[in-house]
Amino acid sequence: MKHDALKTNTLAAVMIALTVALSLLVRIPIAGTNGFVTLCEVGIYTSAILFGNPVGVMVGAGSGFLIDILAGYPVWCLFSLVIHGTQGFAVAYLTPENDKSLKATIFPLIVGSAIMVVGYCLATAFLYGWPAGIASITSNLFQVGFGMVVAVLLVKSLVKFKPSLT
Amino acid sequence: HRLDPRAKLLLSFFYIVLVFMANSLWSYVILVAMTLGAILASKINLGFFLKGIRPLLWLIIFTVIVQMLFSPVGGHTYFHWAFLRITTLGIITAGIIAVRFLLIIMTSTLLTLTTQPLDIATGLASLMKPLRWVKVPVDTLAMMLSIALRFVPTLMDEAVKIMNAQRARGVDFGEGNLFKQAHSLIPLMIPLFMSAFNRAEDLSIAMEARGYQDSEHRSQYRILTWHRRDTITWLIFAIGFAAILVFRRW
Amino acid sequence: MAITFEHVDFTYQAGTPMANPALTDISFSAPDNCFLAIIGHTGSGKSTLIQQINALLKPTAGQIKIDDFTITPKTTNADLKPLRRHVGMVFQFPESQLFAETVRQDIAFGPQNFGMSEDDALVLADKMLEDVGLSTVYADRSPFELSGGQMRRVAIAGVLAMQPKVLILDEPTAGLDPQGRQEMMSLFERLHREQGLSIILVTHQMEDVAQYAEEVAVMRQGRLVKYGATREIFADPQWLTENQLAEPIAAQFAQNLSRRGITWSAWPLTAEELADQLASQWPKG
Amino acid sequence: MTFKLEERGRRMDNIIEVKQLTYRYSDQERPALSDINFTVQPGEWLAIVGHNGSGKSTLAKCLDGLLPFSEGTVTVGGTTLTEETVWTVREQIGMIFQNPDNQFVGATVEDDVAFGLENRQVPRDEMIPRVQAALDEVGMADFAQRQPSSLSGGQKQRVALAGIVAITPDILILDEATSMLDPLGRTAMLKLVRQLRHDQDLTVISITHDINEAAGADRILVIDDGKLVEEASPQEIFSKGDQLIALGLDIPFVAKLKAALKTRGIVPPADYQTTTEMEDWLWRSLSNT
Repeated sequence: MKHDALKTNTLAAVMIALTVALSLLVRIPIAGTNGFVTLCEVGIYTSAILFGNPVGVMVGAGSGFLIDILAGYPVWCLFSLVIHGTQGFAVAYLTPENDKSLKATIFPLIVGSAIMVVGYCLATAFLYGWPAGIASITSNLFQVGFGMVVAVLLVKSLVKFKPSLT
Repeated sequence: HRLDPRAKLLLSFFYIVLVFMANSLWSYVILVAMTLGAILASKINLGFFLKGIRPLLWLIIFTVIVQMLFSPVGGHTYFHWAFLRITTLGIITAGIIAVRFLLIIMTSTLLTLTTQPLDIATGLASLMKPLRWVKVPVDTLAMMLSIALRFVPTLMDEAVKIMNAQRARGVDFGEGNLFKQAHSLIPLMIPLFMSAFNRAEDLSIAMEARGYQDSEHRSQYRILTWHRRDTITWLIFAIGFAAILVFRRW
Repeated sequence: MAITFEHVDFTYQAGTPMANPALTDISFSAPDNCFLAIIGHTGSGKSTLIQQINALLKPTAGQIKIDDFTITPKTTNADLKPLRRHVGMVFQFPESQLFAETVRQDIAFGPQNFGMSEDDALVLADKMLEDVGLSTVYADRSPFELSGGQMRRVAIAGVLAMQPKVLILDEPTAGLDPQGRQEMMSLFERLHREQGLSIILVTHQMEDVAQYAEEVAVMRQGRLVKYGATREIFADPQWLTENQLAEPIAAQFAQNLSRRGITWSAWPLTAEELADQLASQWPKG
Repeated sequence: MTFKLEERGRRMDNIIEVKQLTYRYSDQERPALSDINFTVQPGEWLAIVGHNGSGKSTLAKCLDGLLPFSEGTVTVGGTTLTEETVWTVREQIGMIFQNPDNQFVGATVEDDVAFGLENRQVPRDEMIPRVQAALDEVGMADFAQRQPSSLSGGQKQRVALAGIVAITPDILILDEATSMLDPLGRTAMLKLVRQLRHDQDLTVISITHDINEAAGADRILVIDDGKLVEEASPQEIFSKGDQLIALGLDIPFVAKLKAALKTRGIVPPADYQTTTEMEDWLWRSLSNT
């Protein structure tokens, strides 16, 4: 009477919803610029580290897609689906299953962040030319950096509360 | 604008390709005409479109200026200093980029205002159906997207509630440097994640109790119907596409 | 702390096309050390009203005075921190705000945000845990290992640890079993009586209102339609029915008996009061 | 002990039989349920009470095969619950859970009502009238296109009921389904359940703390610490007065009043249970002077 696939799928769906909700709700301005940081990476990284794949890739792709649709950038939704999906997949794939410590997750997080920054740089350059692509790098670096810090802090606590997660 | 969401999704993807392919004056005239035509057909107040442009204004200006300063050699040179120069060709390229920005923003706004997110998700799932042949669980993904959409407002409400509770306990959200802000988010994020895990667990039990086995063996209540207006819009776009290819400078 | 509302209006998303008036012209004055119940249907503005008292929402017009503090539409967040320390807020299902690694750390979180040293806060946390009726053996546990009822007590201890003078409770017994409800209500009653805490209780439980509240505010569609002593509010059964508010069962019972000709010196609101009056009229022998 | 159905002489086979059911959560030493035995007759309304953590909800989940118990048997409508028969058993049971938010699957009201039908692969042409009829039945037809976030908790639970009406099960299990609702929502929901039970010949099992909900039942089971400790009619259970709190129920007003009178030296007769009976007695006693 077990139904593990359903559990995984509902978990991924709710984590997508959480990532989207946080991204739409919390926007932290970056001092000195008129850009802002969203919490999209926090949801993707935390889900990917805690639950591995397929949750990681689903949360990345699903939330990337839905955020763009809900926030008013539908033209971007397919790019985001691919970029965030790859990002989530990479972090989930590279994180060891039974070690969620900072040491074990820092490399996956850096790879995931690089994928996101480079991915959006290329997509922006494709649409608007290379100056716009390069301009995207700074704000995206803030975004992934912030996401990594919060995700690491969060994972540290969540692992303790739900020993079953690891 | 009551097009089938599948038509809209395909068109918007197609549109990006078009914007990318267009590189001559005439091709842009056609694109702008098509976009304006779509906007007029939607009968939406132009103010909304201007609102969509505002947040990206600085990025557009920055891109245009940089694009101009790093002009390629071509046409008349107006200004030259070290490796910076402004040329006719550069101005044209910058102009094209600015137009691209405006077109894409307008199309985005148009889509957002005329389509329910749920329809876009259903549309995406429907378009992905051929992927079934390569064993992609398309129906499961569609179901998940729909559940995710359904939970977004619920979790937003909950996030606001927890933020208020922690604010009442003296947390200052949105103050201090980025690291401080990251720290202040923890009392919000931990309860929110824990609650999301519980919701997912409850939801899977409820779905099972309601007879859900897997997404492949189900009938569909919500279906999309392809109308004649979808075909007509497609034809218009196809003609536009052909025209742009003709006027494109190869 | 005495609380005074003067012509308070509140509109969600004021100035946008989605503006949605939630409170209209609210004026009342609750004395220091009060036990005030706020009743009314879901959506009548109760929750919005209490969030004004610790300025999580600021009025769009009018002002609120809480002792020396005055909240106006122009009050800035920096001015509000001292106020929030004095007005403790227990939200609905407050167990959803727990986050720290141990129960003790969670309770100590609020006081530390308001400038208490970590050591002092942790000592205080143990005391608060006992105050809400939990043994200190729970202090080192993770809050997520506790039962729902215990989690709620920890959350309440976390608010009490800020040593507020006013405690706002938004349906604090929702979802608890009857025993849990009873224990929770007697906890608040004790805090009110022994520590002189002002209590503002939002509830649907008329029996609790009848038993504990000294004053009642009745909300309807964002307006304060009645404010007065508990007995006054329940004295008019017809008005209550018109406003779709239930009477306490004792009052309904007394009302049925009065139709048969039994008279009451004061309207009984609880089984105890009813029994008192019956006993005084009881035929001797 | 007598039950209404037996009195009427239309005794039928039990619709649910639970024998020696024991369930243990994998991370806990003590069983959450131990050696539970009971039966339910068709058309009966059975209330299961007990304080929080007593194992009531675990029991409900076991009946629907949502938790894999290792010892004992559960038979529903003649089918013994096993891994192979679980879907046949679930066909017969509609379940409503405590939190209205966590069981709403569809993105709109009508999608949610259709969810159970989709799972049963009902053709679309047949689904449309059934969804409509179910929404009519619970009075939510005007809300068909609405999204769950715009509904109150009570409305969400009514949509959940519509989802169950649409699949026409024999048994309805309410797992503290009214505990998160306000009094109006709760009354409306109970009224609706009574009506549905009547219209559709449902057997109802309600797990509850609410005294009004329990009062409507034909029979009450009391669970404490994972064990079935009592099985009786509401009248018998409610006569327990103060002890009810320990069982996870409120004390009925009449019992409270009797206790209060006793402390004042007035001793009411033990057998008066309803408010009307109590009223009559008080009036007679007072007017005899």
